Amino acid sequence: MTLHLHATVADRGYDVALDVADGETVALLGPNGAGKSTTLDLVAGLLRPDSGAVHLDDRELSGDRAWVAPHDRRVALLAQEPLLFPHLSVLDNVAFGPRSAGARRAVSRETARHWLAEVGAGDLADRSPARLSGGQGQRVAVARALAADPRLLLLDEPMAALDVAVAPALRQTLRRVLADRSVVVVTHDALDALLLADRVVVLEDGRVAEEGPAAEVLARPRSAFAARIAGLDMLRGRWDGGVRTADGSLVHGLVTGPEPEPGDPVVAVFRPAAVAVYREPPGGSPRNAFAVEVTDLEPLGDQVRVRAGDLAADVTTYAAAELDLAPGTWVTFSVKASEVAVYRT
Amino acid sequence: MTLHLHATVADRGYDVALDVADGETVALLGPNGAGKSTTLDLVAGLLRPDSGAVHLDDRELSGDRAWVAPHDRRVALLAQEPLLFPHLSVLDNVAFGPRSAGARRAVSRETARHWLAEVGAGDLADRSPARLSGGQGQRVAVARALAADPRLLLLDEPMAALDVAVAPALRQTLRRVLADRSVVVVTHDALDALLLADRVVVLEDGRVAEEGPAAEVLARPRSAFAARIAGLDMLRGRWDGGVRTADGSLVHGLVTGPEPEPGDPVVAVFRPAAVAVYREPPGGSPRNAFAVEVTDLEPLGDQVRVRAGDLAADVTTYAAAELDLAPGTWVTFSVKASEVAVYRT
Amino acid sequence: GGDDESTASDDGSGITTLTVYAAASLTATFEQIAEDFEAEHDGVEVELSFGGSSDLVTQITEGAEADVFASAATKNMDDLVAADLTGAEPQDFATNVLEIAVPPGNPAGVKSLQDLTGDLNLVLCAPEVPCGAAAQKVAEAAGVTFSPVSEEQAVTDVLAKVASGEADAGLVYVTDVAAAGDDVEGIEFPESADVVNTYPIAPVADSDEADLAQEFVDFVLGATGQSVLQDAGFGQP
Amino acid sequence: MTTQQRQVGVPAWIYLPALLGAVLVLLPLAGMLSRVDWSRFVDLVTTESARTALGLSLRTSAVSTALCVLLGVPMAVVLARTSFPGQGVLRSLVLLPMVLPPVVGGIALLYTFGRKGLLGAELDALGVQVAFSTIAVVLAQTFVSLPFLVVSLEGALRSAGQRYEVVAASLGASPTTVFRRVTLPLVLPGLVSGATLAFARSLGEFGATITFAGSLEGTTRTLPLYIYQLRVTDPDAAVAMSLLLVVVAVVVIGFARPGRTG
Amino acid sequence: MTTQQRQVGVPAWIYLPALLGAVLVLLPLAGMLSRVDWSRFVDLVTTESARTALGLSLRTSAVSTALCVLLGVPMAVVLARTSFPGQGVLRSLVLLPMVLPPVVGGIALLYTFGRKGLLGAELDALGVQVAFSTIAVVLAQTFVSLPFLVVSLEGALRSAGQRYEVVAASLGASPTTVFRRVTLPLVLPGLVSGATLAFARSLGEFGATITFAGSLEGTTRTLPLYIYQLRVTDPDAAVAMSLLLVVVAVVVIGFARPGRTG
Ligand SMILES: Nc1ncnc2c1ncn2[C@@H]1O[C@H](COP(=O)(O)OP(=O)(O)OP(=O)(O)O)[C@@H](O)[C@H]1O
Ligand SMILES: Nc1ncnc2c1ncn2[C@@H]1O[C@H](COP(=O)(O)OP(=O)(O)OP(=O)(O)O)[C@@H](O)[C@H]1O
Ligand SMILES: [Mg+2]
Ligand SMILES: [Mg+2]
Repeated sequence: MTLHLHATVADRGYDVALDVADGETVALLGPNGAGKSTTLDLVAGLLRPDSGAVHLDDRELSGDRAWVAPHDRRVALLAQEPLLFPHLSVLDNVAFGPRSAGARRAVSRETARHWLAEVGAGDLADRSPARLSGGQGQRVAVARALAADPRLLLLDEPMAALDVAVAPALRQTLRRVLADRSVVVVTHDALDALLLADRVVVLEDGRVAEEGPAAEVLARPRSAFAARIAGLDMLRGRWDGGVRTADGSLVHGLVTGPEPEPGDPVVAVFRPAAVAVYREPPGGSPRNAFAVEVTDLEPLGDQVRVRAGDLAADVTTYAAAELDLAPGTWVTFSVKASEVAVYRT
Repeated sequence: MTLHLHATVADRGYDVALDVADGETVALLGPNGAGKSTTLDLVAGLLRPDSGAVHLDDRELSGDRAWVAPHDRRVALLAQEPLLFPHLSVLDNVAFGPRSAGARRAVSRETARHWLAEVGAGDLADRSPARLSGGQGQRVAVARALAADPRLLLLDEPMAALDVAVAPALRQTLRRVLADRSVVVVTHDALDALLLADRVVVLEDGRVAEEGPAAEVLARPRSAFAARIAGLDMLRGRWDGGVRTADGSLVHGLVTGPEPEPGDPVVAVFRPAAVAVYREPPGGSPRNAFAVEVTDLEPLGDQVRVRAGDLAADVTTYAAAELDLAPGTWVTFSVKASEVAVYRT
Repeated sequence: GGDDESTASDDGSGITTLTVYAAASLTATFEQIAEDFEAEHDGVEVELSFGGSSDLVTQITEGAEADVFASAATKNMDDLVAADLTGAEPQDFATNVLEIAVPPGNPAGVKSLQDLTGDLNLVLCAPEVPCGAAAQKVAEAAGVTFSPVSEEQAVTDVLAKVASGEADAGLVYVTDVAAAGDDVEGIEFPESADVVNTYPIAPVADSDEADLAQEFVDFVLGATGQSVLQDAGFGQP
Repeated sequence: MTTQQRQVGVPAWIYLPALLGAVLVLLPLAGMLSRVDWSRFVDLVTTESARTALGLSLRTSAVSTALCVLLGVPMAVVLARTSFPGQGVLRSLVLLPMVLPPVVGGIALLYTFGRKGLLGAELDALGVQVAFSTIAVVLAQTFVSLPFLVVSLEGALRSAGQRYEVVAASLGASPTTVFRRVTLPLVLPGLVSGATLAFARSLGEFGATITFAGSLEGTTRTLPLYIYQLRVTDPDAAVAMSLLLVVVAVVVIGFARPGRTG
Repeated sequence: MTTQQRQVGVPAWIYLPALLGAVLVLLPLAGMLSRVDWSRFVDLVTTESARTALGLSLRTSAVSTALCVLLGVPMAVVLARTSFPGQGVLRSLVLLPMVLPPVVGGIALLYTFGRKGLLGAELDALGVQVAFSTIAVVLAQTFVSLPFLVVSLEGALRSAGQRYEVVAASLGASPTTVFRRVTLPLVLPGLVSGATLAFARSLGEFGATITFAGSLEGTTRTLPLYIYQLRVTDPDAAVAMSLLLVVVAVVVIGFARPGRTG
């Protein structure tokens, strides 16, 4: 199954091209309202593009003239809301896909039981959806989508509302199940993207901001959002022997990849753990220092993440206490040039 | 505002006592189906307890004879589903609470605009809820609950579906807003619990599994779920000079708190980072070693989290590669007794 | 096979069905007559369909398989004749005159036609229906003008309103007063003789049971039929 | 929202019975049309009496629809949103005017509001005479139409569920506010179709009116009564007036067509 | 689920108009009850003719309700779930039998299926006579009842929205499967109340039946026609039979009361 989508939806400011290779799992990342669910709706046939087309293998699903009805696409969608059929039991909800594909009742129920067990909801089979908790409903919805055995699977935040006790197990299940399928999965979690997806596509404002192999995008992000989700600091600017940011300061680092020309758009990326925090501007070796106002302190295991707008620094709890950090404090973030990766975007 | 709840709901196997002091924020943690939403429903008056009572200050809200209607409780509930009124604009949705409290239209709208801006959804004011993305809807729902200016605020997973770009900002907002209010917040995220809550209550199977100050519970969990959410390893057993687990092995560690009597229920808690992983059982100083089967590998920054059932060990990516770890591999987890905290539960 | 049952034919069980369409005001009398007729004719069952005379004419014109039609007014029978749907010359079999109907006890103290012009709730038939037309003629003959509170579409509606005490008086046929029993009291008035309503009867054309239909017509005109009709207050034509 | 609507088709075969149903309803209208004497049509429907009857019909139907909404919406809410012993029986009883042949309904009204009826003495004491007045027409129409509004609205209320009402209450809205700002707007399509049903039923009401209110031009002779009367003397005019009624109804119903949801 | 139901009250004042409405409907029934001659009641309602009429009414109403469901459900689905030019006009036209005084409806049917009607020649050629047969009764009842089912079901379909249908389609369900396993079950309360309306309307149908089908015992004389006729000869019996109709209706409606939803 290969998917090729290139579509626009005018009133959502959406214009995206997306390809999914046979057996590939693509993770869609992006801020709220970026167009992730819109993409899935277009592929599932719940939305008609204003222009462009959707192809599955060589079949045109949506296009100027073509239109394949949703049920004919063999594309299963796990939407952002669970939307379990209220009049069917949990078991019959999950058996709905197999039944619709023509399987006999007993067989479908067997399939349904299997998938319910996979998502750790085997004991809920006879419940009515109205009597499920939020997370239980989400798990059943995941099972229902998987049981439909589609050629292309679309998952919109499958791990939302799940507790920490089942999340790793379900992630494992998904990883096994999605391995040899074509899948598009929407997530807000870098870990899910890394573990489940071969490739990552980052959407911003209805456009593709960047894409590439999951590990690579998260290790060396080119878009602010990808940096954010990967937990990296990013500064953006033009090449001028270093990265000249909009506010005029120059950030030094090690250039990775092709040497940029002066004026080229470049980014400087570094790990929050590589950032040192000072009350007074330091002298000495680190060549990059930024005066910033602390906006937020977050505990992170035995460390503290110090946020200052888009930048973050990880310091030990001890250091944070000694520095007497609090939101509103002005500090200097300092990072060694050797810890900063610079590359063209 | 102080809340006192002690209630049972027979057909959900629910029996919980919960107190919230004036101005206190309590985080409710627990697995899916533990009874978190049920607790909020009981307090909000959407569910009548089978027995027990709910008091807000000295007023009996629910009880054997007493019953205060939901709208009279001044308790605002942000439910797990956003449920924005489909026939009202986003602005009017948020203005609904103030309007209901008797504010004039213009004033309510002003309030609504304020809260929309707070959650980063100021530009969505004139939209219809049908035209929002999942995360946008969630933010508007949060704004709507905050705008109702209740005496007691109940939030069911307020940060669900939010992207990484707004989550920290919204967390900050909530932190500020919730500071001087009585709040119960349901979350699956340790960070939210730590940052937003004064106290944490862990529910399991409709019962209170443990409670205490947020930092303390997460640092020294007594329940499996709290350990899980805090990202700590936990083994449970009876005191026998060490922790005698169900499978008979003895775990040594440093006893914290009162010395347990033989046979007392105790737990052994340690950080995954303190766990070393070997292909062969090691000799030498660490006195605790467990043969386990790897179930899962998760990248964690520049480390890898090796999961083996309920236990986890953090090793460097390099070490993981060298050990040739994969799900199904049998390895030995080893942890020094000095890294293990043992205490009565 | 609902359509079979309504036809006037031998349905194989040895029973012959004769369908008689009769004006609503003939309900009680024709039920009696039909019973007597059946008693005299073995294997014959008379099906009765009652309705407003004009409705019945419409139905017969639209194909209802009636064998006999008994009308409450000459005009409706004339319509049927004009449509060429009568099997033989219509014959008058009864007459009827108006009477004042008042609720039991006569609360408004009505004694004559002239009393009806006073301040009371008078209900009449609408001028378009036979009893209304008759009432109008009576009024003209007596030189009075009525101001009714309602102009009803059917005698039964007038009767119902009088019987319920809602109306203080109404103008209906003698036979209606008789049929209503204790529910209303009748007050005769001399001017009624000026307006006599005649009831014609005729077999319907193309009847499968033409002979039997004619027999029924004759039976109505005969001694048994006439005595039933007169017991109910009808006059002889 | 034009090309972008969510697209789930209806089964293709469903058009066949739908078409059959439409034909069943439309054919008799065509049959009626085929009998209209077009040359006299305008004259027939604009006579003084016709205009009076039409005006009376429209006025009384509007009033009784308003009454149905005022009384029926609360009834539907109570039936759909509360539960009390005997509710099932009450629901059945409330629906009765629908099954009662209208003439019988008229008799029942007479037995109640008539001079000798249950409330006769009380009403007399108040100096109110209901029968033979326009009030009686409105009463008869309301009596027969009310159940239609109640039933269809109760169905809509149950289908809509209570989720949003729960949210509104938890935001501090009193039951009245919930009712006004959440319940009503959400079931508006159901309310509109219920009111349409009630209006249509009132407009066509005949049996109860003639039995309870009588038939007097300008006071109680509504269009259906007028048509019924014309039928005897001037069938052409009756058909023409029926057609007029149809046109009026199409305009009214078309005007109040159910809105879109979600 | 007894004490634990979600609890959102209805406004207290709403009971007042609801009560008023209930009184308006129930008082006439009480008025009727007050006139029943209880000593003769059982005798009156168990005569041969009464039983025949009741049986015929129940049978024809059941058939026409079935027809209404068969034709009306597809019509409601097409109206609620598709859009095509002229849909608004079609909707209004389909609702027409509701506003047409039943007698006029009967005339229209006669003009269509009668000997001289639109289809008269065709039907004659087929040897079918529709008018004045039991088929005519069913046709008349279906004609007047169909719009009630269509309107209330369309309202329910619109209120329910399409969200679950969309999910079902994306799980591979064909439109037919979606219709059968999702759409229908979800609007079941609406369908039940629609069918109840249709059945009730059929049971009480009088004007169109007497005009189009006539009044022949065992064939076309349904209970309302029988009551109408009794009214002339035996008013007591008419009241008793009306009461019987009421009881039958209460039983039927009570039996088919709308189910609960989420
Ligand atoms: N039905 C709709 N009609 C019009 N615009 C819509 C509709 N649904 C969403 N939008 C808008 O389209 C854009 C993309 O929405 P989409 O639902 O695809 O976002 P998303 O990436 O899934 O976000 P989230 O992470 O919050 O779910 C947003 O600006 C949103 O407001
Ligand atoms: N309406 C209901 N009727 C009966 N049982 C219910 C109902 N809703 C939930 N339950 C059951 O009650 C228990 C508690 O559910 P609750 O919704 O409180 O869980 P929760 O802690 O909020 O879980 P989650 O994290 O998944 O939202 C669960 O076992 C659930 O299946
Ligand atoms: Mg989305
Ligand atoms: Mg929950």
